[in-house]
Amino acid sequence: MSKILFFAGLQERLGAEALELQWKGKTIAELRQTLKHEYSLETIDAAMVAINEEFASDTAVVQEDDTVAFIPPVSGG
Amino acid sequence: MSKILFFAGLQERLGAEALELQWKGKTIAELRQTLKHEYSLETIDAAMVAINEEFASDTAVVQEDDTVAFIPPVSGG
Amino acid sequence: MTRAFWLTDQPLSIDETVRHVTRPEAGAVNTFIGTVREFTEGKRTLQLEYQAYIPMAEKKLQQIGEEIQARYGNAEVAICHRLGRLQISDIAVVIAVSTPHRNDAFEASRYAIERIKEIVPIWKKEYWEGGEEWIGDQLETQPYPSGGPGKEDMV
Amino acid sequence: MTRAFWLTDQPLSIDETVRHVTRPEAGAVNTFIGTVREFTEGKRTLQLEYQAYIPMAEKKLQQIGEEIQARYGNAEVAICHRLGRLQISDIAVVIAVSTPHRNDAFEASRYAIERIKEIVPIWKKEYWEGGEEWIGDQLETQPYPSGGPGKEDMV
Repeated sequence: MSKILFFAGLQERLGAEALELQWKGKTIAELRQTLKHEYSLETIDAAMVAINEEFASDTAVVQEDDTVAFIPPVSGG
Repeated sequence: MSKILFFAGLQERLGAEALELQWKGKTIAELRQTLKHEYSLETIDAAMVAINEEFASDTAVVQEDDTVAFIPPVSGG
Repeated sequence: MTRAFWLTDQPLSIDETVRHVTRPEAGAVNTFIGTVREFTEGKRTLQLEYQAYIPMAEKKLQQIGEEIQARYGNAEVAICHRLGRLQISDIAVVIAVSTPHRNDAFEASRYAIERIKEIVPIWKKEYWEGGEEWIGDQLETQPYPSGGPGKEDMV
Repeated sequence: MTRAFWLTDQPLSIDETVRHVTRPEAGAVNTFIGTVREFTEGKRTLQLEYQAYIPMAEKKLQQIGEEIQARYGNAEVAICHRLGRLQISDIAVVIAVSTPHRNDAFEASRYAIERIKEIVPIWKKEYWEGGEEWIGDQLETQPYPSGGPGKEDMV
């Protein structure tokens, strides 16, 4: 299983901090589509993605036990 | 009388923090000459001058009860 | 040395952050401190809430420190960021950079705050008199309305 | 507000200096901290002594604050400088500037340290292993040998 993390506005919209999905072998781009259409996360396209705490591209393929995080535009500092 | 203040290297060379001189009506330029030749303060030309805590030029004329300070190149900070 | 890049829900101390970078060969320390501002474009902020993806954020702060060492050579960096609810004038972030000479300290500190706003997963939510909003623009000029609190939008 | 421009022979606190400039409309504070560096151009400093023309120096620090307010508009400034004997890594000066946005805070803090080295009557004497010397160059690159300690030079 893959753990999918959400923060800030995405977390509030989803109503949860994380989802557990079976995503091994599929891409981040596919995950975005699923989240957008099945979870109503319309703004997910504005978010960057991290796999195991490092930024990753939409073409990255999720591996077993990966942690995927959607990073909305940051506003720290 | 005018109080003449010295700092840093000038103070050490003179061996005193201040002199009292009667300098009313005379210029800073004249004072420099006197200090250079009669007090062996050869480096006084590198110093700026303040009268009553404000920078002043060599053409300024000292008034009764003025405090004159010689300000060697500063090195605070 | 103790950990020089950290997140905390406790008040930040500038003196403590600077102690992380003080050393005999450095004569200059620059610090940047971000505080909670009451008015942004005429709108009054009541309080802020900071949230982070904590392990990744601490890694990215450390990465910024490494980028600065690569760019400026002899530089030590410490960065701490507050999380949770903050009131007006509370300190949200402290950056401290020490270098032998002052020019590098100013530039490196500036570099650090710009990079924080680019790559560190920390978000703030502003609470105004009439509502609340997750702020999502790195330049702090455009609100990012995805996370608005309207109940009709919640899942 | 308490006095925001001062000289003291006591250790300086950055947090205290920053409190002088913290206010609701400012979201950014930049501080510059000058510490005693051990090595300057390969020469090892053992300790420093700072001397000032105190009333004029405090006036000139305040003048720098006024210059910054004239240049940057909404800026608050606090500056404190240590006097007397300092050891390696002791803090010699703390400058704090608060502004609504960070760019001005960086620029104004930079302006303040450059102006201190131009117009504020404070001098430092360096004690090295083999001697001592009043440093007299504002850029801190050329020693000013007038005040050397040679006994044959004393009046």
